[in-house]
Amino acid sequence: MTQAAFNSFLVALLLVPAVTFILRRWKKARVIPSSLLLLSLITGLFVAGISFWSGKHLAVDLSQWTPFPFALSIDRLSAFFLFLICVVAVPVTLFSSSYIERHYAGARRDWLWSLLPLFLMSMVLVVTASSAFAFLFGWELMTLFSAGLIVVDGDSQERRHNIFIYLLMMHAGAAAVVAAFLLFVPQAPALDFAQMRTSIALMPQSFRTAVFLLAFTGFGTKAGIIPLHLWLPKAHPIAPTPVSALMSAVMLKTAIYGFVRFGFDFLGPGPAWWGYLVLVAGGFSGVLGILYAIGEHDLKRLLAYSSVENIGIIYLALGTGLVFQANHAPIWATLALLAGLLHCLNHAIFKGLLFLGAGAISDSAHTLDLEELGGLLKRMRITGTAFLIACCSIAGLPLLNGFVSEWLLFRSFLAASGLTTLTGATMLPLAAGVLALVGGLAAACFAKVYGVAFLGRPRSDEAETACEVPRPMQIGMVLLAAACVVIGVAPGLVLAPLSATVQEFLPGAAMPQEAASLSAVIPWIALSVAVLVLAIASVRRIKRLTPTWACGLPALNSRMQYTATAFSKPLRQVFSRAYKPNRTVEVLPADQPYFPASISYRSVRTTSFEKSLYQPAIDAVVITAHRLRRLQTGNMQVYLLYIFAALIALLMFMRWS
Amino acid sequence: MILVFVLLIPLAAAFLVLSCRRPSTVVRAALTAGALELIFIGGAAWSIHAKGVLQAGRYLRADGLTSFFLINLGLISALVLVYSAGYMRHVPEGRFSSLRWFYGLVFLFLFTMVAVYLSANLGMMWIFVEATTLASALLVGFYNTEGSVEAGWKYLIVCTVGIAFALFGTIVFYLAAVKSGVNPESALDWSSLMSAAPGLAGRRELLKLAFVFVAIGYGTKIGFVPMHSWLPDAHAEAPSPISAMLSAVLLNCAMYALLRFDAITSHAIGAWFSHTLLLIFGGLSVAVASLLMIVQRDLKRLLAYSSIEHLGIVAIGIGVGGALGVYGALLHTFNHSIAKTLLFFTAGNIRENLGTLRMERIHGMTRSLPWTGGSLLLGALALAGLPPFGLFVSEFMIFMAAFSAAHYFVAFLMLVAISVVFGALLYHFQRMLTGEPEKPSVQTKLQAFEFATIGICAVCLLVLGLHIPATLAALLRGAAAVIQ
Amino acid sequence: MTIAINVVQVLMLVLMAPLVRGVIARIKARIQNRRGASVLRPYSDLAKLFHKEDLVPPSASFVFRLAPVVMFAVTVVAAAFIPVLRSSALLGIRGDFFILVYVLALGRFFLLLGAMDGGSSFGGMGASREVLVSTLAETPLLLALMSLAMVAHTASIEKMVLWTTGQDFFELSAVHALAFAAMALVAIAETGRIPVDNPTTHLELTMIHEAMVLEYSGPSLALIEWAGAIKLTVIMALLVGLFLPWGMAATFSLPAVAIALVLWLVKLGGMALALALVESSVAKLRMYLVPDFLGVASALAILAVVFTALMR
Amino acid sequence: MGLFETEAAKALASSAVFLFITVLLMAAAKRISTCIMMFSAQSAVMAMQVLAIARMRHSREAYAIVALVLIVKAAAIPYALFRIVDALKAPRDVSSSTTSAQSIFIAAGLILLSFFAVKPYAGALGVDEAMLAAAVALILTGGFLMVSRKKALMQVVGLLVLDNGIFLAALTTTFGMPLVIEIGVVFDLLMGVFLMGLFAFRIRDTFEHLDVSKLRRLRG
Repeated sequence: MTQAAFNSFLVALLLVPAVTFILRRWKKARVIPSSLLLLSLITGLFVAGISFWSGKHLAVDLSQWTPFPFALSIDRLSAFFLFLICVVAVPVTLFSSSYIERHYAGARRDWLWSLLPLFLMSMVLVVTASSAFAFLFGWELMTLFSAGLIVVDGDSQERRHNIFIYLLMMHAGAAAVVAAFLLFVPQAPALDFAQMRTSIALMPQSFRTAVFLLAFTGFGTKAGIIPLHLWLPKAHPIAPTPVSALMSAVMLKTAIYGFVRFGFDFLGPGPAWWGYLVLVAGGFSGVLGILYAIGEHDLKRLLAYSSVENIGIIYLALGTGLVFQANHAPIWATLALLAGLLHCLNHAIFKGLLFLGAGAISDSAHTLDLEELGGLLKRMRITGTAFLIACCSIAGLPLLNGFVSEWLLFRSFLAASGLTTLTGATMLPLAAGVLALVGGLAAACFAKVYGVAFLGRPRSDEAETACEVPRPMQIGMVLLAAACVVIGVAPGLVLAPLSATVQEFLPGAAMPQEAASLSAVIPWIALSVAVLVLAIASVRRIKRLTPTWACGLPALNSRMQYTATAFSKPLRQVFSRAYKPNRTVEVLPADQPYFPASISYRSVRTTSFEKSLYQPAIDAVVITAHRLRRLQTGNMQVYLLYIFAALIALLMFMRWS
Repeated sequence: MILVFVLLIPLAAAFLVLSCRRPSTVVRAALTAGALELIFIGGAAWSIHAKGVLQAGRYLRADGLTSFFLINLGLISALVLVYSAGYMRHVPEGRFSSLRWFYGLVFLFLFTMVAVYLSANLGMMWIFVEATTLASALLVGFYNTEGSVEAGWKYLIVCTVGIAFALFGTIVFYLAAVKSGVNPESALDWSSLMSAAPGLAGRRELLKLAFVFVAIGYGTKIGFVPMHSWLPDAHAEAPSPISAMLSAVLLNCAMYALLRFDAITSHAIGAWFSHTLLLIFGGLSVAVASLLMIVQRDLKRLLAYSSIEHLGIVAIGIGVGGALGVYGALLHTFNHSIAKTLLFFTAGNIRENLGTLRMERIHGMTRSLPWTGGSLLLGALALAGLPPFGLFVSEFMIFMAAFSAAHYFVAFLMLVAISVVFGALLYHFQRMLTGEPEKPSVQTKLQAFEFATIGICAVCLLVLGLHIPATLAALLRGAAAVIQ
Repeated sequence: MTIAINVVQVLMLVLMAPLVRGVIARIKARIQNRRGASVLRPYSDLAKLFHKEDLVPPSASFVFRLAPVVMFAVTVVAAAFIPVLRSSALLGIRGDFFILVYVLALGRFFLLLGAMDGGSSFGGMGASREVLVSTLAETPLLLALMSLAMVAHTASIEKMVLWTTGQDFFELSAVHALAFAAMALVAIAETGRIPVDNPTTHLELTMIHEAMVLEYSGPSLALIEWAGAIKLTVIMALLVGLFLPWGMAATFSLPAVAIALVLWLVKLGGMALALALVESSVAKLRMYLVPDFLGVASALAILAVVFTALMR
Repeated sequence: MGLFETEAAKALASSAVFLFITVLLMAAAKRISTCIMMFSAQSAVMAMQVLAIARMRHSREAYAIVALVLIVKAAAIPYALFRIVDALKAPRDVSSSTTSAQSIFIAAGLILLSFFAVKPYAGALGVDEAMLAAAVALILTGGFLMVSRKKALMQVVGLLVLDNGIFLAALTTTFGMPLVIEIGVVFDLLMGVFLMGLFAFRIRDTFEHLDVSKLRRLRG
């Protein structure tokens, strides 16, 4: 039954593009592709849910057709990530069903509707694959289709550059992943996951380390940990908003999936420094990511950077898990992994919601520049409320899902007090400090976002005339908001099967009592807070509208409000080392600086990795290429000399071998 | 008997075509001859599959390896003929450059290559490999422009010199065989050399010397770095169908010759020496070609360098050896020839429509020429070795072979090179596909022929990426069995 | 019985909070040779405010009026984590200090939003300054608590208090000293007292918390003030509980509880005195010196953690 | 072993010297026609050597090869080349990138090098060292001519010399390959020369010169 549902899910995903192209001429059939996609995704959601909560394994094997074993199988981990994909994809599809219709027409709409399911399909392949070939197949297609979706959205010099960087980095990362897989070949010729799992015992330690480092780099590139994050803030903002939602919320998680598969499932316990490496990378990504986010005032780029931050948090969790695993503390490793995996789900939900919110904003206010927004809550109540919930949960505030995973992570840091090694016992608790800082900064960042975009008075006419988005988009956002609250108030629902999931691939794992204790106390807190709030709010308070206090001035205008830039100024001042701003003050006319006609001030922030890390590498390659090009002189006699030289070289080689 | 037909049809066709006067009859005759040749090749392959080895006289033999390469040749040449029917509409009239000369030379070219495949005798094989150069030189210089004349001359001289070394290598083989008591009559006959290979072990030094010369010689023809210098010129300046033939058939032909020698050498003195040579050449080609692809300006030159890179990958596949390695390498030759045919045909379309192949002058093809742009994109993805295209599969096989044979360095080099290639292709093709299209200078209506062929190639690539047909698999296994 | 006492504790913290403020103000006044207002003054202030009406800017949305409510509610809930008379609290057994800290953060987040909803420049200014302080204060606070929790091998506040009661005062480690120093500094920053912020100023160059709540009036303002008072008390109580809990009632016997209550009041008074002394002897810091102030706290907290790891 | 055989053997042994002389003269030559003549002489010498071998080992095929070499290499190809030189109406100097003195020294050096190169093999194979050295020397000089002479036709000549060298190597080491192969090789050579001549004309027509070192349009 479930099996059949799963197969039909896959088939349906493949059908949607065909349907789109068959029906593209027929006006009345507009809704068919979206609804078919929605239907199939709901099926997938059920399949994933069933096998995640009941631990039912599914398998599809196409090996007799394909040149290499091409097998899909769903164990609990795959089911969890499949669930994650569908849980985000359903609202996103609902949202797009009206968003795409409103913003795209003709061929571009058809392309979107046919690439979207393929993109989802490729991600499903990645998380359900049980053989290297299938995994890599999905992995590469995921990049291609997402790039295709970006391309459909428009064409400009900058976009081209960003897409180029995106594809290039993805391909390099994929190469690392391929290498990581291939290192298993000597032990597991078929590269079938089960075989790889068993063959790890035969693999020498040096190889394991190589595999780990390759997997760390490869998946790190996809996940966007600093300094491999360069593509992320470039590629995510330029995609169509629902696609950005999918990329940020889901696609990054497939990298986490791959890393968990390798780091925990295949490789098993390794040296502790693996864990510390991941921990440090996570810490850096977390702090720098959120700092860059605070500096932004383009909403989508801000969200992209905050994805870097959340990936950093997830890596903190995974690193902690690795450390505990290396120290033979499986139960605490379970705790850390719970935190990490749950944060994957949470981030998927609230980041998806935030991107959809951004889509709604751009839909009604036609801009994503925070400085142009303001006071949207009064005009878009549903969107605003959903967005508020999302902001609270990404800031890690209690009673919402973001808090749960961060709390679990804190507790797993605390558990380090039981470690025997000094490094562990100091580094992990200090990581708690890092996490606290990240949490605080995230709260600051999203207080800024919400306060500037949705509260106060509108800063532009577009914001003034903004109005609520159509129903389907609202429903999409509300669904995700509801998910935030549910997980936040009753985490036990997810934690129990999740720890069962971890037990499936982590030897000696067990449900840590912390998880239980949290799910015991959170509902009480929620209850008491709710009761108090309702009680106090129910007390009638007389309310009178009076203009805002303007220090005696006639009236305030929106330009007197604090801007996003101003809001984040103190923090940027304190952490100015993290940003490398190059400021330019332009005084016109130049010849009389004391009587300027205009003074313009620009401050462009580059992440400084591009300048100091990537550009040199690229330059080196290109310069080498140019040098080589000079060898091809065009003079045939030189060519003949090359031949003779090659001959002589080989003869020498022959003598000496 | 069938072999004789396979061999003689192109020759006859050449003279037939040359005797025709009216272009339409020329084209018709060419197409029929091509179809006939394809049919007979199919028949030959079938009976090889049935009987194992076909022998006709002392000098003609066909085994599994032959049939695989013959099929490759047959398919590609058929596609090329069909495409040319559409493409070669307006040709400059001149000595050796008229429509009938075009087809005549194409068939001579085919004849020489078929002869290479069919000749049982290594000396024979050498003669015909050299003959391929002579037959195709005029085709390279077909347009009689500055560039094509220069390219033709370089092609002629460089390849002849290179091949001369191959002759020397062949002689040394012969010498080694004769010295170790093989009957001089059959001392150049491949199968008898194979059977006598263990006996040759005594002549270790001679064999190594011989293989070095053969590798240099045929390597020149394959286009291994640093003997590759003729290749970009020839590919860029020849008419697009011919470029397709050079890159998709001729290089495989030379590779075939090298494979024969490699088989003997590795049987006689162990695989280490010859395979190390192949790995060196392969690695060098892959590295250099991938870097040079970044700085190309002409589309067909770019494609030519990518041919060098892919033949390098094939060499690596043979070099790492093992069943999977050889299988993958052969599959890769097949995939590569299809992908390259597709791309050179596309390049032909681009030249027809925009009148140039300078990549910095081409923009916005997705809008101005959506179909051509699409096929360009598709071919690029295939060349970059991305799924779901055939080259992904064969490259993955070669990688697996390399890793299971613990050739980590070469494998990592290849991985890096492939990433560089991806970057180069992306960089160039993105600029060609996107942006604002200029007004197409020469807007000509494209023929059904051209898109039919391109479509066939695309479908083949897709299918091979998802599923290897049983017949092809059998063919490959047979071929691999011969040289294993 | 336990429940009863726990509820009493919460009520005590909530209801006594204004008194604590009053006491501190009175002491300060005395130190500055003023007579000062009655210690019950805050109560009458609250009462007055509760009878006034809410003035709401036209630009404001429902968040503006929701914020104070949430603020108050979560502060009250936070109070339910703190053991006072006995080493037990309403939410103490499972509720650990992470939850406590983040519950308080929830309130602050809403207050920030409320401030920015006013649409004036003061709200934004106050919010952005408050956010700076609170962000930087979170790390040392959590690290200090972390070190204590590691010493006590538990995260539940109740158990930590219990553990400390088990120790002899003079055997308390350097960890406790460091942690206490860090937490004291953080407490000053968190509750917006001098030298970080001045609760009595209304000069826009200096004010942080006051700028945030500038737009509020009437009952909303009352809720905010009250919540602020509760927060102050809660943090003082937390310090007391974590660092000098001795004397808490071990049994349910009435005298024991009574003694505990008296002792607790004394401790609280002591802390109030200390706070007043600090406030009237130190000048307020410039805005951009606050990070350094909290940096010291962070350094102390990090040291505390390292020491814990070293001294196992 | 009859009289003829001994004579033949002697002749064979001493004939290598003639080859060296031709090589040196070629290196020295300033005009294309001289080089062509040298080539034809060289081929004639080689034909004689084949004849000697034929005498020694009484092989029928060898006589055919003698005829082949005499007709094609000594007569036909030089004749064709002369015709081309005339028809091209181009300057007839070889336009070398080295002075003739240098060329001679280089050629001599190459001859010495070839003696060293063949030492290990000659003994092992039991063939006349001088002959083998001559073969290698021809190959090397052929290459040298192709690289150093800028005229298109000189490259053809160089190629021919190189080919002669290979032929000679085959001759000395294996007393000639099977007849069919030899015929094929020579036929290829003939066709090659024909094509190269053709291209020479084309080069002249398109570029108005025959200097291959100036053909540098295609690069990179």
